[in-house]
Amino acid sequence: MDHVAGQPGTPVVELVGVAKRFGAVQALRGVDLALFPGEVHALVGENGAGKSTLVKMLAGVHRPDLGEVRIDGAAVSLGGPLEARDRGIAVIHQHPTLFPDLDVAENVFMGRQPRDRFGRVAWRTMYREVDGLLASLGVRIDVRGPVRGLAVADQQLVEIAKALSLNARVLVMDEPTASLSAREVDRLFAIVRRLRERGVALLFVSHRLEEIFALCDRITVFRDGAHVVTAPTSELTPESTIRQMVGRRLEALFPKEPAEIGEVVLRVRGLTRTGVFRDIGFDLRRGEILGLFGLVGAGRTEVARVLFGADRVDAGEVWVDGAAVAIDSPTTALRHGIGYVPEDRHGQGLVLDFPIGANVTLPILPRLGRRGLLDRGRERALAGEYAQRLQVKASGLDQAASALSGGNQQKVVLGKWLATEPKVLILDEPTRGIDVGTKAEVHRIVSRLAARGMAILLISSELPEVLAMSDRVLVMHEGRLTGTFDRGAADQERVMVAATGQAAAGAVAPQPPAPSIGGGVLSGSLPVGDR
Amino acid sequence: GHGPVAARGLAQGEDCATDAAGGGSPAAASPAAAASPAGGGGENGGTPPNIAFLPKDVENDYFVTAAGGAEEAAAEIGGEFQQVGPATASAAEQVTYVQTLTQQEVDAIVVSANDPDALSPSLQAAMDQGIAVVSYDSDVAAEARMAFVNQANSEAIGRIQVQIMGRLLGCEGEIAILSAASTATNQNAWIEFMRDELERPGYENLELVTVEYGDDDAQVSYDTTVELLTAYPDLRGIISPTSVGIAAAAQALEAEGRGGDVQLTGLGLPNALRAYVESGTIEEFALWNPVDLGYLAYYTAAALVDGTITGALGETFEAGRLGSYTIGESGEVLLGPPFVFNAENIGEFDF
Amino acid sequence: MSAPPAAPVVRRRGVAPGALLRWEALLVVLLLGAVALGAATSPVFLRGSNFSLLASGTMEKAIMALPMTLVVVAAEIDLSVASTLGLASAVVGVGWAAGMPLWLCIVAALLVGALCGAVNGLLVTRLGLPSLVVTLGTLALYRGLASVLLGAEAVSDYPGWFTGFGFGAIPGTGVPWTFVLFAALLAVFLVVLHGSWVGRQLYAIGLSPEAARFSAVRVARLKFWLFVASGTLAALAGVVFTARISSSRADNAVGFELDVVAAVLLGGVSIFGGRGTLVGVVLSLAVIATVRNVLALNNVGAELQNITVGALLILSVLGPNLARRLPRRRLGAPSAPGRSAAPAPGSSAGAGG
Amino acid sequence: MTTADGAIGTGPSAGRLRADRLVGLVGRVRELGLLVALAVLVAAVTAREPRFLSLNNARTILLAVSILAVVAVGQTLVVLTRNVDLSVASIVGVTAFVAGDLFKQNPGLSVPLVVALACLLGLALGALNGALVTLGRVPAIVATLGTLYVYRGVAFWIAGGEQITVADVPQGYRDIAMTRLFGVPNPILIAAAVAVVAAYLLRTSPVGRQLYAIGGNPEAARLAGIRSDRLVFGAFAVCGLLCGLAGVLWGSRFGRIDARAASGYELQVVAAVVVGGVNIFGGVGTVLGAVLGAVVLGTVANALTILRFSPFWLQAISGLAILVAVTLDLLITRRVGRALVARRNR
Ligand SMILES: Nc1ncnc2c1ncn2[C@@H]1O[C@H](COP(=O)(O)OP(=O)(O)OP(=O)(O)O)[C@@H](O)[C@H]1O
Ligand SMILES: Nc1ncnc2c1ncn2[C@@H]1O[C@H](COP(=O)(O)OP(=O)(O)OP(=O)(O)O)[C@@H](O)[C@H]1O
Ligand SMILES: [Mg+2]
Ligand SMILES: [Mg+2]
Repeated sequence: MDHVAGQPGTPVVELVGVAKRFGAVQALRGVDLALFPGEVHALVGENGAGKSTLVKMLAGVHRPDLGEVRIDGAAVSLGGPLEARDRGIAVIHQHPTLFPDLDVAENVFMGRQPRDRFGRVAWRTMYREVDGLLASLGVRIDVRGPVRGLAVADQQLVEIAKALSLNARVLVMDEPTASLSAREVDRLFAIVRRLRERGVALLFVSHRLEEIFALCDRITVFRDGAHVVTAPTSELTPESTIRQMVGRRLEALFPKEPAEIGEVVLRVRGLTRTGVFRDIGFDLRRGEILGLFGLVGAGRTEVARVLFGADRVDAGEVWVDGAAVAIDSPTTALRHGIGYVPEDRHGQGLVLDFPIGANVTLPILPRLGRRGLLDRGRERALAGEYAQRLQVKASGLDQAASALSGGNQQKVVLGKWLATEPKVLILDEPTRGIDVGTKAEVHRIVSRLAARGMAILLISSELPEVLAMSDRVLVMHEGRLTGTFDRGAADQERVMVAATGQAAAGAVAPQPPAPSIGGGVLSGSLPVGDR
Repeated sequence: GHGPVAARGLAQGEDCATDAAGGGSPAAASPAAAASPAGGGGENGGTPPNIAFLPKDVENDYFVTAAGGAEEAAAEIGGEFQQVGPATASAAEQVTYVQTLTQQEVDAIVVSANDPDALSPSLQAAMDQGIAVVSYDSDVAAEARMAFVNQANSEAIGRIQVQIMGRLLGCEGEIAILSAASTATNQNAWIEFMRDELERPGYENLELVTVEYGDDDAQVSYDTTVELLTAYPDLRGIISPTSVGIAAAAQALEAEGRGGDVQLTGLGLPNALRAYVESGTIEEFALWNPVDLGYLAYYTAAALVDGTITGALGETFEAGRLGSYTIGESGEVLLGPPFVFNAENIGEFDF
Repeated sequence: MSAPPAAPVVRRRGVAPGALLRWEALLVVLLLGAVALGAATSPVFLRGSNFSLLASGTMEKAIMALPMTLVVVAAEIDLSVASTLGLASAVVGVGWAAGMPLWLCIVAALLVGALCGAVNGLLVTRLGLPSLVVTLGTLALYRGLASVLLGAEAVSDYPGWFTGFGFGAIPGTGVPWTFVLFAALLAVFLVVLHGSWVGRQLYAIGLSPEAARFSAVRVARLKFWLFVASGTLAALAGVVFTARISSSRADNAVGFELDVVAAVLLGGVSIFGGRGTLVGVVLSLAVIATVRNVLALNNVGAELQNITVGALLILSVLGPNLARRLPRRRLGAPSAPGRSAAPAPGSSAGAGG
Repeated sequence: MTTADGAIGTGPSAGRLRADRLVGLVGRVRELGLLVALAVLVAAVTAREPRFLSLNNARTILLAVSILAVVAVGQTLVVLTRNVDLSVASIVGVTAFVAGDLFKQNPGLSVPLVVALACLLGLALGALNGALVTLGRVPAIVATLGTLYVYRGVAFWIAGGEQITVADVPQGYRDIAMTRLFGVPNPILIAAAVAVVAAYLLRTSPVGRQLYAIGGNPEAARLAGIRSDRLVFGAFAVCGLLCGLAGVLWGSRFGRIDARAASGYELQVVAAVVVGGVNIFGGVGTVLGAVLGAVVLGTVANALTILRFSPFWLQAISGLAILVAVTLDLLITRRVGRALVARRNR
């Protein structure tokens, strides 16, 4: 392998020719990777390229089928997470691995709590240390409170504190920034840089290329479980990296097709869920992509859940096609033609153990057969049609959804909702954790759907995506709408100002400009609010 | 030695009851004079009988003891004996056992029913197949068996316990009954007669305050006893017509330091209660000899199998060392009156 | 490469067909083994009348096992079935004793059973309490109500046609009437679980209640009706039981719930939901009934029968597990140790309502 | 490292900190709620029947639940790890019978030896459960449902219809449950000691904390390097040990033992644990709660007798009590939790 100039000495950790197979999936096919002290090493690749598998190997969770792990040049067998930790490897996993009912400090120190001289847990010491750690991350989280109920970002920060507390020689981070806000990301990066100066070797997995180019010294690209290239950041550009990742040239990332915007399909006024969001109102029209931007925790998902009937609302009204509706369950939402692609693919989007086909047809099963019986022929045909249309990469409709890569899983979820032929489709972070190639595909699909007249509410934390894809952008901050921008008027800066709540007073109208479609009943300042 | 059959220790005149007639003391339907020790069946009837006992449950010491008598009889006749049954008293399981025994084509089924009606169809089916059916201890519907070996009639059993309690308390005070499961048929029959006995003149001051159920479970019986003491501070006596209940109640009284203060009587087995009789927690309790019950039931079944009797009124047969018995009303064979155990005589028994 | 539309069938169960076949094959082997043992050790085993005995004694449990299978597939459990049975039996008894026509008593019992199920269902779906806890409470409650209704009484003297139904067989065939009833119910449940969208949704609920809810599956409603079905059929089993032992008592069928759950689990239904088939459960019922029958015919007492059933239950899971583990040990990522009772904590979130 | 120059969490800091403290309280609130319920219950019953509130009756109640409490402590350990042990009653039964049988077969055997053997037997049976669950990967509910039958069957097998009566065991054995210390019966003291030790260890020992971690998130526990299998095995073994101890108390207390001893007890044990606020899905709950749960159930049963309810109502009302307790617990927890979220987001 090509050692890069400027990397002194031996690597702290080295993976040599490691391979890993899960059933039919060859997750890693003999890859090499070396981490040197004092470097931040990026690992990129499409969904399912094998990044997390490699991370788990370093964490002692998986053992390689072939090849070996070397630490300080000597081959070792990492028998379990404990062993990896003892050898100085700390890992922040892609999905938070916390204990919801234990307090924050215990979460950080679980399995290695400080003890007093009787061997008891030294609670005070523990609280003090964790307080210090979180302070260094610039967050205020009560270390005595349970993790349950913390926002996702805070949970991620607890994860980070946990890894930092190990004072490890190697720090592996699998998409640590996926749910962090820009400020938190900045702070994390500052810490990463400090650790680099101290000689820690860092492996950084992310789909956000701008972060990688801002932070990392070297980049390794995986494709389909194989090593493609390792090079200093200076020798690569985002474009070339993407090309290496997907193995082909990429068309436009945000292919927005022009669409004819029609009448209002979904009208929302004064939507309030106490303590979560307040007074949300907007109109969504045929053929329109309405972006909903905000920092993590702004309450966008909550709004979507309410519109989909997954949560109850305390006040507010919703009209579909001009008729007031009460959406009390996802089934009602489905009946009114509202579909929802949730942000939590694994928990909410898919029945992971179901095959692709059964996932696609799950919402429409009652319509498919006659007298309650299943019509397997129709079911297969329909599932096949959508799998085909969305170009799901799979060995067949029988493949379990769990065996698909993240991007393909997302396509299955999309296919599931397209099969219901919705009027309104709510997409919640449809491209989070999805590689660039698939992302472009998803964008193209969304764009084409809008062009065919579907009304789309696109929730995303990725500003470029929102700006490029949306006809209009709504911005939320701490549970309130703080801005509405037309496609032309929306630029990065103004949207961010709204999203961080700096625009606070009156700079933007909390309600959309009153469109007088559907009789104009709802124009002007509306009698919205609590009732 | 084997227990005597006559009611010793209870003299007629000591009852609280003041009425002359009354349902009073049990008729002394005692066996005829001792006869030939060898049984009536075996020799004259070809192959030795294969007789199965199906008690309410096979874990109850009472039935285990009775099985000993049956085995003794089997050995005398040269017949086969087996005891099968549910681990806990369950009518439904007994039905299955009856059916299984029917399949196995035993010569006779001797059953103590958990439910008089539950077993009827299956027992009738068994009789249709030519199997002799005898009930003992707890009867089934009359048409579902050929004979019922009654340890002592319900009336006698019920009344004698009240009579003992009356005597122990000098005919006055609050008493409670601690029964087995609320659904136990023979318990309920006895309790009816207890109530009836308490109606008689002379018992005006003996007040039954409650009937509780210990489910034949040591823990439940124990806890219930203790709670009774709190709920009824003036409680003077407890009657527990079940061997599990009386033992648990005795244990509870001793643990609470109320032994002798609150009188306890009922039905129990000498071995299980010996310690309490010796410590004075129980002065007297009643029972018949379960060994003899099993013994007689086996002989009755054997006599039915070899055709000596058919279960008709007035038929007589020999029951080994117990002598000769006569079939009474509706196929009933009465072992004899209950027996009262106390500190003086308990040493003579080992079952 | 994209998925060809004509790809192989959409599997109806959330489980690899191979694993499924293995399980059911295992049960068939067990069944054949038990039959062979019975034929070898008892001259009466293969008689028609013995089948009648074997079948009739197990029908109440079999009837309750049908909805229980669906309940467990949906990652819930109903421990109150035996108590519901007892309560239904008590209702029949009280009604009959009060001079109501028997058919009316039966209808009333079924309604009460449905009501019992509805109470379970409401507590589980409305409040989001774990079904294990709810039905543990109603286990005591319903049994207690039965004993309040009947007290120390037992009601019997049921008409001949009724007890004949519980006890007798179709003339000349040895096939018990109750078996006919069960077979009819089985057919219905087979269609519901394996041939209808409701069944598919139940598997989805069992595997991931959250994902099912977000796929517009009416999780709470389905679960509610599932409990109602369970209660109703438990009541029906109560009627059958009453007929078979021609007696209503407060303690009828105490402890049956564990036998029913054991049969369902031995049938290969995962306690975590989402896996298992009715075919497996029926096979498991047959295995248990046959094994008990063979042992009973050989005069093996109930205690050893219970040991056998318990051991079968453990071995049926342990055996395949050990076999699978031997070659796969190295793969790491073993399933989380002992996840026990049904679904994950969040599972009842679907009940939000 | 640097100090924070500003909070970037999701909410304003001061309010959040206070709110989070309250969340911490919820854990304690669960037991507090139960205590309040118990107090209300006692007050209501006393109002109708003053005799209910007496030292004597308190002793009666505690004595009646002491064995249940010992087993409930063991069950709590298991349930915390997201498992369940349905075989507890069978273990109690087997050990109670075997202990008595040892005396019966070998009169003159030393009491401490028999007690130790019974506890060891419990430990072994619990360990077998643990092995099935951890090594055999049999779901706990399946494994222990199986051993519920098997252990009980073994008890029947050993007993063969025999009973142990008071006459079979030495006075020294009976004294274990019969003697009192300062007027408090031994079983209560033993149960209290078991509960206190278990509660202390669960709170202060690293292993105790790890049990919570395993139940709270098994996957995360594995990643944290916790040897889950070993601890789950240990929890089952200790539970078995406590069942063995309970078996000794059982035999010593009731005198008469047959193979059915304690059958069906598992449901009461699980009920006590659940009423005590221990989450049946693991990770949440305390020993104190479980013991309180047992006390509440025992108090209800006691109150019904004291209030001279018909015994036929007893079971129905106990069932109702279970449902009411878990429902109240849920509503309280939910309300507090919701208030907190709302506050946090302000
Ligand atoms: N435990 C597992 N069992 C079966 N297949 C697995 C398992 N873990 C990973 N895989 C499969 O291995 C492949 C590589 O997965 P991995 O999680 O390493 O990808 P990744 O590069 O981290 O993707 P992403 O960017 O979506 O996180 C995928 O096809 C995935 O489905
Ligand atoms: N599990 C939870 N428990 C309590 N509160 C929560 C939970 N999840 C989210 N919240 C609160 O709800 C609000 C909005 O939630 P959420 O973080 O999902 O918003 P969002 O704008 O959809 O962000 P994103 O989708 O980027 O995660 C936040 O203030 C958060 O604190
Ligand atoms: Mg990954
Ligand atoms: Mg969101």
